[in-house]
Amino acid sequence: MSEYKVKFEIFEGPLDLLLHLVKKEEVDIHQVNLTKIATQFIEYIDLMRVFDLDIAGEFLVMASTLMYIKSRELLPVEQQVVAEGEEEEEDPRWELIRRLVEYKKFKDAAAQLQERESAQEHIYPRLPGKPEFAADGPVPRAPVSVFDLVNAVNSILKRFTTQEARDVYEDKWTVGEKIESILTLIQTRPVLKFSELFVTATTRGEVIVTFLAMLELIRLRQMVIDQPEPFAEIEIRIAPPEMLAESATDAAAPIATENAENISPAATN
Amino acid sequence: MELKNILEAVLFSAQKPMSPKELQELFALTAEQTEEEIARALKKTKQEAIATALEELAGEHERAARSYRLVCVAGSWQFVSQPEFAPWIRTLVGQKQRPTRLSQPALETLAIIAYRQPITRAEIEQIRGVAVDGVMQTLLERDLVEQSGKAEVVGRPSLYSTTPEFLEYFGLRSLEEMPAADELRRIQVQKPESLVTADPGLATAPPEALAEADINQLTAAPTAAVSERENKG
Amino acid sequence: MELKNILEAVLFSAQKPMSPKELQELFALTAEQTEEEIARALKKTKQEAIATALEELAGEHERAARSYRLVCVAGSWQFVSQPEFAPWIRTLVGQKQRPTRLSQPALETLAIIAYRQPITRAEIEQIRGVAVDGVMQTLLERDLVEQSGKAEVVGRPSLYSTTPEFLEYFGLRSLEEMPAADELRRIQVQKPESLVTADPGLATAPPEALAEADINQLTAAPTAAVSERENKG
Repeated sequence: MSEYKVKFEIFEGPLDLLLHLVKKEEVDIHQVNLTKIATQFIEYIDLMRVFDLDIAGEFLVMASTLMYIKSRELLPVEQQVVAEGEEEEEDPRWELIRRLVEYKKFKDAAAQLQERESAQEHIYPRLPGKPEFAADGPVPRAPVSVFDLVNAVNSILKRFTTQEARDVYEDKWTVGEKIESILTLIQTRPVLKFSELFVTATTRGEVIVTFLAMLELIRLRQMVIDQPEPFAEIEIRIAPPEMLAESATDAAAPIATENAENISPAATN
Repeated sequence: MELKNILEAVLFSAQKPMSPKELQELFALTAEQTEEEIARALKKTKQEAIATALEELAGEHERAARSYRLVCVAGSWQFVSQPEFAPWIRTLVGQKQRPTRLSQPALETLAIIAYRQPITRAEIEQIRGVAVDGVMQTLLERDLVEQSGKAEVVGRPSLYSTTPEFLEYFGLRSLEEMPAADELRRIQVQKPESLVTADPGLATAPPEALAEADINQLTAAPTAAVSERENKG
Repeated sequence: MELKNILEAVLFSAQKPMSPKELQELFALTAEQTEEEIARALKKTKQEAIATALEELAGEHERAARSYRLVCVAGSWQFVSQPEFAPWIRTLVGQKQRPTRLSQPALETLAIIAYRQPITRAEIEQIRGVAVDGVMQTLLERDLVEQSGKAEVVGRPSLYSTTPEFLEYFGLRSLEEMPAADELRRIQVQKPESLVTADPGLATAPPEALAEADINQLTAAPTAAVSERENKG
C-alpha cells in the first residue's frame, strides 16, 4: 500500500490521473501497456472509495472505458464479437491514446503559461514622472464642462434676482436672433469672455435665450469654449476650420438629443 | 550584475529624481527584504561608490547618444528626455491631462453621487433605474468618486462620495459651487424597510444652496430646461 | 533626428503602453500644434513605418543589453525593466498589485482556449475530460477570456476566445508568440492507416510499426508530418 501515498495528489481529471500513471511507467504514451494502466487506474478508484472520497463521475466513465479495453484485449481476436457493419469501429485504445496525447500537449502548454505568469511578476513597466514644461509654448487649455457652464450662467442670473423674476412681459428675444448677434460679435472679436455675452442683457429671459444660443452655436461647432487655466473665466472663440467643416455633417441633429457630451468639443484644443 | 546596472534599473523606474543617499537607503531596505545574495551584498554600499557609479553611467548614456540622458540636478539623479523632442512629449502630456470624456451614463451617475453623497450603489441604481456596475468602475478608476464608508444597514453596503479630483475635473472650488438641482435632490429613493439610512430623499446640501438650475440643465436638452422653468413660473 | 529617435523619446515619457496607431495620432496632433518643420513632416507617418521603426529600436536596445528593454505586449509598446532587477524596483515602487496566480485547472483551460479559439465549453470539456464551469467563471471574471460568438451547431452554444488582457497578463505580444503554437492549433487528428494489432495489452504497435504512427501524425498537419519525415530520412 505504501506506493499509494504519492498517489493522493489532486488530479485534475481522469486524463490527468492516466498521464500520471503513464509517466510512472516511463514509456512513451504510444507504447504504454493500457491493460496494466487500466488495472492501476481502477485500483486508484477503489482506494478512493476506501477512503470515502468523492469520486467525480468522469473518473467512473473512464474506469468503465478502461475495463472495456482490458476485457477486449484479453479475448483472442477471433472470439471478439464484431457486429455486422462495425468493422470500421473506432479502436478504443486509439481513441484513448489520442485524447491522452492531446491532453498532455495542453498540460505542457499550461506549464509554459505558468512560467510566463511568474516571470511577469518580475517585470516592471517604466512609469515616468510627468515631464514638466517651462512656460514656453502653449499650455493645454482646460476644457469646460456643462457644470461650469450652468454654474456660470447661474451667477449671471443672480444679477436679476432683485428684479421680479416671474415677470409677465414677453421676451423680446428669440434664440435665432441671439445666434445672429453672437455670430456678428465674434466675427469682429475672435475671443470673447463668457460674461461679455451677457453685459447687454436686461432680463432673465434674455440671459437664458443668450445662453441657449451659445449652446446651440457650440453644438453646431461654430464656436468653442475653454478656459485659459482652471478657475479662470470661460472664453468663447470661433471654432477652428476643421471643426467648421465637420459641422455640416451633423448640424441636422435635433436639439433634443443634445447632451453634455457634445457641449465641450473644445476639450482637445 | 554591477552596481551601475542596478542604479540604472532603479532610476529608469523611478518617478522622481533620487540622491545617492536615497539610493543607499533603497539598497539597505532591499537587502532586508530579500534572500538574494547580490542584494544582501549591496546592503552597505557607500554613498561615494554610488556617486562614482552614477557618474560613469551618465557618461555611458552620453556616449550612447539616445533620446534621453541621465542627469544630476541639485544632487539628485534622473533620466530626462532630450529637449529637441519636446513638441511630441508636450502633445503626449497634454493629451493625458484629460482622459477620454465621461459618457452620459457616467455623468448622470456622477451627478447623483455629487448631490446625494454619501450614497449606496443600490440607491444610485434606484434613481437611474439601471445597474451601474460598469459606470461605477469607471468613476472609481478615474478617482472621481471613492468609497467613503459603510451604510449602517443590513449587509453594510459601501457608501460612495465624490473626491477632490471630482472638483478639480469640473473646475469647482467646492461642492457648494455646484449648480443647484432641486429636482435631483427631491427624488425619493425607496429603501427596503430595514434599510433606512436617513430620511429618504433628504438632500445633503442645505436648501438655501438650491438656486435656479435643476437636473434638466445638467443632463437634458436646454429647451427642455426652459419649458420646465416656464411651467414653474 | 529620425523617426526612431522620436518614438523612443515618446515611449520613454509615456505613462502607458502605446500602439502604432496611437503614436500615429500623436504625430498628427503634434504636427497641428507646432510650427516645427520636422514635426509637420511627420504628420502623415504610416503605421507600418512606425511599426518597422519600433522593431528596429527594440533590436537596438536588446543589443545594448542595458537594464531595461523595449517590448511589445498585446500590440502596444513600452519600456520595461529586466527581471533580475526586480528586488530593488519592488522596494522602490512597492509590491505589484497583481491578482492571485491562476490555478492549474484554470491554466489548462486557458491554454486550450488560447490555442483553439473560438471554442465551445463542450469542446474544452472534451479535451480536459472534466467539467469546466467553475474555472470558466473565474476566467471570464478576470477578463482573460470572453464570449466571442455562437457556434453554428444545434443549440448554438457560446464560443469563447481570449482577450487582450490575456496577452497583457502573460506579457505576450500576440497569440502567435505563444510557444509551440503551430502544433496545438486546431488541426484534424489523423488516424494511422491501420492500427497494428499486436500482443494483447500493448497499446498500439511495436516500435518499428510506430514509425508510421508517428506523433506528428497525431497532432500536426499531415503535410507537415510528411516533410518532417522526409527531412529525417
